[in-house]
Amino acid sequence: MSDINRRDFLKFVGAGGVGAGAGFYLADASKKTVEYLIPQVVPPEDYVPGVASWYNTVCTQCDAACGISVRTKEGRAKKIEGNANHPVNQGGLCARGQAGLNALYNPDRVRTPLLLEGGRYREISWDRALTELGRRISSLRIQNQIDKVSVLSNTQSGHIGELLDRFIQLLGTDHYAQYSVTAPHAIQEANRISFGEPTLPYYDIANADVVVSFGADYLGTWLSPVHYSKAYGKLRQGRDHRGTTVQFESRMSLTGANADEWHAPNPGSEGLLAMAMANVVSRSSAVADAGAWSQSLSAYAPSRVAEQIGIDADKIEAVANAFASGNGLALAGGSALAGTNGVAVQVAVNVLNYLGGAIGREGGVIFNSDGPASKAASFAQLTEFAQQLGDRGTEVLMLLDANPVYDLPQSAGFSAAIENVPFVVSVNSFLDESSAMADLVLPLDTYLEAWSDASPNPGVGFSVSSIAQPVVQRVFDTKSLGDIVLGLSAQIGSELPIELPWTSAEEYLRGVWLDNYLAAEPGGNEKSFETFWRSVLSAGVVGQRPASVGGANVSLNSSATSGMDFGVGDFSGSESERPFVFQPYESVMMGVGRTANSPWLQETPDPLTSIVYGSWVELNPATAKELGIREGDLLEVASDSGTLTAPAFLYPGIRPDVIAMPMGQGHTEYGRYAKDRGVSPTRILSDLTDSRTGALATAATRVSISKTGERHGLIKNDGITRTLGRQILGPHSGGH
Amino acid sequence: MTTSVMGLFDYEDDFLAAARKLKDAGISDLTLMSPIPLHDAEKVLGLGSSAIRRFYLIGAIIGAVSGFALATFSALSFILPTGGRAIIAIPPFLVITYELTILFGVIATLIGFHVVSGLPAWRDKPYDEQTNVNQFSVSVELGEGKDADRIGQIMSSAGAVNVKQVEV
Amino acid sequence: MSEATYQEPRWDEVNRDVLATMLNTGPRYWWLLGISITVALVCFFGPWAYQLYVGVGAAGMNRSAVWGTYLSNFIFWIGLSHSGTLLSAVLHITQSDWRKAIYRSAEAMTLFSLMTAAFFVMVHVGRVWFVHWSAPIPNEMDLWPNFRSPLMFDVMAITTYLTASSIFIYMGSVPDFAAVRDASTGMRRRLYTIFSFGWRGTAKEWHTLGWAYTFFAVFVIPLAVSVHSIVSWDFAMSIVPGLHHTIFAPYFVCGAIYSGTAGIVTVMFIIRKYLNFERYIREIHLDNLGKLLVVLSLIWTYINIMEVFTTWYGGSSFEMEALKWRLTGFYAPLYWEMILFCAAVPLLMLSKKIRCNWKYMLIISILINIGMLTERFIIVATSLPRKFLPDSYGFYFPSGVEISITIGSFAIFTTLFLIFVKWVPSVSIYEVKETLKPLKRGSVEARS
Amino acid sequence: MSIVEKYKKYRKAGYFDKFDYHWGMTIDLDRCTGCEACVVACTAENNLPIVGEENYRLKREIKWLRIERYWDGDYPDAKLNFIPILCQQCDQAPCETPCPVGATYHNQDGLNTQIYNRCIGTRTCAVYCPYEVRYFNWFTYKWDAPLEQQLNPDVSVREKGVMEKCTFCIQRIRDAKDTAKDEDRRRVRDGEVKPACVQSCATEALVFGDLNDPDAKVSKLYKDKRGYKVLEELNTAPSVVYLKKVKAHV
Amino acid sequence: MSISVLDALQPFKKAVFIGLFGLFGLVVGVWANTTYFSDKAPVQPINFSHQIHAGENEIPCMYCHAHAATSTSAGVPSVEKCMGCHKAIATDRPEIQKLTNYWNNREPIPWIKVHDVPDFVYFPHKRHIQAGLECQQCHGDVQNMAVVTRVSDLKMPFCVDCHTEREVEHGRDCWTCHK
Repeated sequence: MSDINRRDFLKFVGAGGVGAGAGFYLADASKKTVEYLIPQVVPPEDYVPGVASWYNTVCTQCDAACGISVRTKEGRAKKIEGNANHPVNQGGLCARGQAGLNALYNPDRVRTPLLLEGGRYREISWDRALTELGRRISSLRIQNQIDKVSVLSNTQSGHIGELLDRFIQLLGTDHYAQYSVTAPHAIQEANRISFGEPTLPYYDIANADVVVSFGADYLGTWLSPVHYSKAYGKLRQGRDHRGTTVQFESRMSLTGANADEWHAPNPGSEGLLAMAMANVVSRSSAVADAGAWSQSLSAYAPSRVAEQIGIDADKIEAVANAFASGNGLALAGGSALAGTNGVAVQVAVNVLNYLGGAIGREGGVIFNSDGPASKAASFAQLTEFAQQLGDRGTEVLMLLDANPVYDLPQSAGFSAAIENVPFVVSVNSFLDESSAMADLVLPLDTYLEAWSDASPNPGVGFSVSSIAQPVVQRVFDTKSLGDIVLGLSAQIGSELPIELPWTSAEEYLRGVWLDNYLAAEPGGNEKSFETFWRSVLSAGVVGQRPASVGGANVSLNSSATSGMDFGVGDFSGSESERPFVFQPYESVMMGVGRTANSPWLQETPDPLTSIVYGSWVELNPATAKELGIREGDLLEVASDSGTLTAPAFLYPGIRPDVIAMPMGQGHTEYGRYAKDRGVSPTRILSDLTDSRTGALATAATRVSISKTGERHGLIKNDGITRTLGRQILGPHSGGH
Repeated sequence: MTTSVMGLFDYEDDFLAAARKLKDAGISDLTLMSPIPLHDAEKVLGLGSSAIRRFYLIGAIIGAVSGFALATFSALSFILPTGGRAIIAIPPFLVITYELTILFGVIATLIGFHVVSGLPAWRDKPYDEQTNVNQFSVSVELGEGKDADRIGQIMSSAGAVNVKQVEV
Repeated sequence: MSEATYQEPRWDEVNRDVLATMLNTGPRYWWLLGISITVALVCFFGPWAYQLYVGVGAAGMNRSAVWGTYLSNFIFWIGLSHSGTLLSAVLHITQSDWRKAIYRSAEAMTLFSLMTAAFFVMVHVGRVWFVHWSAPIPNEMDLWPNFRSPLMFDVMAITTYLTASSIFIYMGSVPDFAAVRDASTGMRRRLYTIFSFGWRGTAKEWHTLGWAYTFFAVFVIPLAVSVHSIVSWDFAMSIVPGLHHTIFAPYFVCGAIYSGTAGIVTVMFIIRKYLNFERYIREIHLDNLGKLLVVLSLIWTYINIMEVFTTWYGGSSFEMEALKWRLTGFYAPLYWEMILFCAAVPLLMLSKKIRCNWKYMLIISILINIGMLTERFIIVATSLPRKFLPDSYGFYFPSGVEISITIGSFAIFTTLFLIFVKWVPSVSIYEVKETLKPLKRGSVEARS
Repeated sequence: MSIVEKYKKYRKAGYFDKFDYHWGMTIDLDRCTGCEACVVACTAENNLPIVGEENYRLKREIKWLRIERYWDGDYPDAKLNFIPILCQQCDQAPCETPCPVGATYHNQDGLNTQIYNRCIGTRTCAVYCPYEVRYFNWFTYKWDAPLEQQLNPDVSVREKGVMEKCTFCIQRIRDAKDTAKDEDRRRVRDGEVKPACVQSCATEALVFGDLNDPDAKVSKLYKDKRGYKVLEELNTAPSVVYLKKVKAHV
Repeated sequence: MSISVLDALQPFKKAVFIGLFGLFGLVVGVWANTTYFSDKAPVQPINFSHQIHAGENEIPCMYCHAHAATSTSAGVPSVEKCMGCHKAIATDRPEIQKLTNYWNNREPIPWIKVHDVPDFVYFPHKRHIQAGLECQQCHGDVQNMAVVTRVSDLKMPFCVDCHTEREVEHGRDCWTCHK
């Protein structure tokens, strides 16, 4: 290489240098990123990394109180499954129950106590928060103005509920209410009238032959869906002969979709229908006073009332006969009980059950569950409560896990009333509509972090109770309701701390259970209790299914139907200008809105429409055709008490004169997943109530619909929901 | 350092004539250059079928074998059953075989071309640029028993427009 | 320049004219190159980079239509690549002289559309940074590609095709590289010396080249046919209604040659016009290609009719649905546009007047390729979203990124072609000379 | 094993070894109520991402198990049918053969498996699958903290450009096998493994088990006269058998 | 003018040499990095010596890594466990005092992983221990290491080769190790 001079040589060296640099960098870049290995400082007992441990507790996503087992690994909850030993759900669990983890790990949870200062929330310590609140309350107490303290709570069952009641009682304020939007007022009232039992009976669907349901969506949302689903599975294929189900409702619910027969009576005529069936049944009824009944029911011969009901007389006859011949079981719920005549309908159904001999019979209605009479306030009472807030000049309003602003129609007047309360405290896991108006927000544990206990109501035919224990360390700086109550009473001072001597909800709970245990077990002592307590915790439930589920024999008051009007109830709005009956229904995913902040549920298609994210208006294709409405057209739904707009969905399973809408969406707060998504149908409901219970008649509003001209494509899974003659549903399943 | 005599021709027939004459004169190592392939020129040099065919054949065979082998052995190196089909599935493997046969065949032919034609020409050779435009040339490398003048004379007699000695 | 006044170029003129296009290029060329490179960067590589960053979700595909424009464009470009080499090879073997003026640019087209197609594979896959796993490279995991997969057929076929056709075009241009070498100086001369392997045009060299070239031609024909059959199998091997047809392989091959030939016409027009090859590329070429196009369009139409007929005759719910959707669904307008451009319009070329008119032919050839582009799109976009379960029926519409990348791909092709024009004689010098009057006493007079 | 033996053995089509287990499922459409509990269970168990409103609108949801709806007739005789569609774990799976890198294959348990970190995302399998149960990660999806604390450590979180599908909760199968080994059992007991969907089903419509075990509940239901396989005519030999819904009237 | 290819190649000679030198440099660079800046033996927050514990004092591995035989992860001893001994033993050493600080502040010790498998790999320690493997087969002779050093990259071939030669049941099935 003669012709290589110094400059070339430098070039070579330079190239070498650059190459070396590059090589060094490459090798560095290809190295693994540093992974740390963080040990426990002090390992909790039974902690094994890489091995899952299961904790049994109780689900509170709805009021059914299913037992759940939570799988935890490295101290984090990974999966919620039904507790196989729990008689309510026997291992099954609904979508909402599964999504409990979204509540636990929700990014929008309130993480520390928040105090409103200068229009903005400031994070403060628990001590500060409780002192602040305690100070205000005790000062009011000292001034004898304790009735200026108002407490509105979500229904609190179990002993924590009792603790709360006790606390309020000691506090001395009489302005205290609990409520639940789904509380079955009508059923309880009707049962009181018919049988003198103001409770929820046990419906033994599993062993019935013909289940006739008047609007009760027992597979989707009614009372205890998972338990009934288990029963349904048994009814269909779990026994020697397959039971049949019939559904009467104006809008096909999940249960209706699965029923062998689905019929849509005129809205509100379910009472008549039940009576008509009772009329048929009474002819062949085996009950003692059947004769008398067939007399009094003569007015309701199917041929006479079929017109008002809107179902052929012989169809009614057929169903009734089937009901009578086999083990018939009649249920009522949903829109059927949500009219102004709800109680009447349930009474009629009771009559039907009675004449069918379903009362106390296996495969029938069994009155033996020791479920407490409902503490839930009715809509009328709540309106009164809101009224009172102003009238008595409430100084401090405590909202315990309650969200009246969203749950109730504007006509209840809560948002206005809360505005005028000087100091509003909201105890809640999330910043929902009501909490957003509060001056002080106390972050509440989710049910997976708190101690409590529960007995299912409606029961399962025998007495059951279970303890809810924390399954993970608290994710944020939150407290359970029990702890807050106890902490607060300590702050308020005077006799409260003496009366409520416990330092924590857990201690309180153990105390109560110990007392009950010692009362129940003659030879019991602290030691044996310890084992009992642990066994309950590990089993997640106490209470065994007896050999046979007998019912207390209750008989129907002959006067039950006296003075009852079984006719189609009242509706707000004139039929002429508001041609459609508006039926909001409890959404399978969102319930009445408490689970709307779960991303999983937001993204899980609605079982019947496959729609996700947002709300929609269901109307019959025929109606739509008439009005020139296509799917996704933005409709304006107007009632006498308001209007809303939502996209249309053509739903083959709904009466042409009925419009239905799912509840649960349309939050204006409540975290990123729920906020500003869809609309809530409750907003435009009239304030009509059931005269007997004062419960809001959600299905008693008439509306008119009109196209806004805009379109808002629905987000849904379904492409074409016809099989196009393909044998997807099985050979020769036909269908086009 | 060799010298060769090069004659340039305007016309194809002159050029061929010169070539033949030289051949008759017992000069065999002629280099005939033309802007286009001329079969007559090849005839003069007696070029029949080319050795390149063997390359193609060998290449194709190697390709076929290695193609099937590749597919087979890679399938066996990790047994991943798919869709209940055979692990060594002949029909699909034949496609691979087919493609590789052609690939190797083509590459072999390329190699063959270089081997047979003696390209690339590493060092300089007698050449006149006009022969790639519109002239024809015959060039003879001088050695013992080759008289430059005589060769030149034969060329010009055949009608060479220009006879020169080229040193490379 | 009409045939009557046509006067054929002298041999030295051939060199001059052809080399002129390489040795002295005006500013117009550089402008064009600059623009097409910019477009390629902005419309293709930009969006692609974005897509690499966020994920393939940047495109409009979804769970029911997991394949989209990227794949349809891939087929289109592969299709365009046919006929280039294939035609050249066929015509070489059948020794039809009219090939000689046009085959170089045609083969170039093959090469570059293949490269563009290869780009689309990269754009299509979800994790392009692992795409080397689909190449048979020995690795420590001793995991190999799955040669039972139609996609692997593709990988092998396209690699082979790319190699073969690049060698084919290179071999053909070695003597011309020599010509460039002789006409140039300095660095360019050095480069072309290397490119041409020091070619002298000796009888020996010509002889070997001739043999080699013929062999290449012989390989390339079955290869080209196999390549597009295999591309069609990517679809036909699936059981998707509307794709699972035995006729797909011939359908694709014929379609490919069809669009390729049309492409040649377009390219021919441009070269002839902007590189002043009026004297080399002439009505005769247009005429022959026109005839070829008519024949191909007829075959193509026939296959299309057969596809519909067999489906209708078979009458399976799945196939019928797919067909109905294709003929009357959302994309029906595209379908009928395709029929119009690819089946109806070409029939105009039955008249010699139109066939021999550059302007008409340009328009027709472009229309045909638009039609073929949409054909590929329809195949993908109407079948995949509607398979077997009606409830899962979906819909596909390309996103902005996809459209932009589609446009960009044309820019890539143009860029490559412009570079080719600058570096390789776009008309084969020596083979044109073969078609001219031989330099024999009597046949031509001595130069003045 | 010599190359010749190997050749002889692997030349045959079909499965050259009997499946160790042959996991199968039956879905009783007469029990299924379409309540979607299984869908959420699957989401929770397998770290399925939350794709968000816009992606859902584009039909890019990821639900390894979905419930399809088919209407019969019109009002007032409208009838709605539900059918859960999950990967049918076909023994002659059309989706397996076309994968160029062998990221999806049939393992010795009769499972149609997908190796996420081998996938290069050609999406061919999804095209070839007639049941459309393969789902593609169009983006790398994020979980808003602290939601990520719920992620199941036994299932890897998939990155963008990767195909994913129902695995019959293979991580649970694996755990069950581990337990069996720890207890010196060769086989997993019937009912010991329950995929998330099966476990959550309140009506017990879904039954899961080993088809090689003649006494397993699933094997018995497999022979039920109502049983059929979806798109059987495509000869994909699914491992999932559906029990046809009973049509009845009072 | 010359038509020789060699002559034509002359000017490219230097470029080629530059390329070669660059390549050579690259190799050197990679080598240097991997040899002298290797992350095989990271610097730990506390300079813990397995040699003293496992080697000289012959504490069995599973005394500290208690879960190796029963769980997927071997488990790293809790600070409490360390203190169990070091409340009394060698309390004066600076490293032990570091430990004591951690303990007093109730802080975990941020050990750096030496042997680590990617997230998509399912590696149950218990299966391998129960199969009779020695810890050393993957982790090397830890008892002789003052500073723990990675002895095997734990890449796929490492696992598969062992599975193959020990003829592990379904040892070459992807889902045996991947998740």
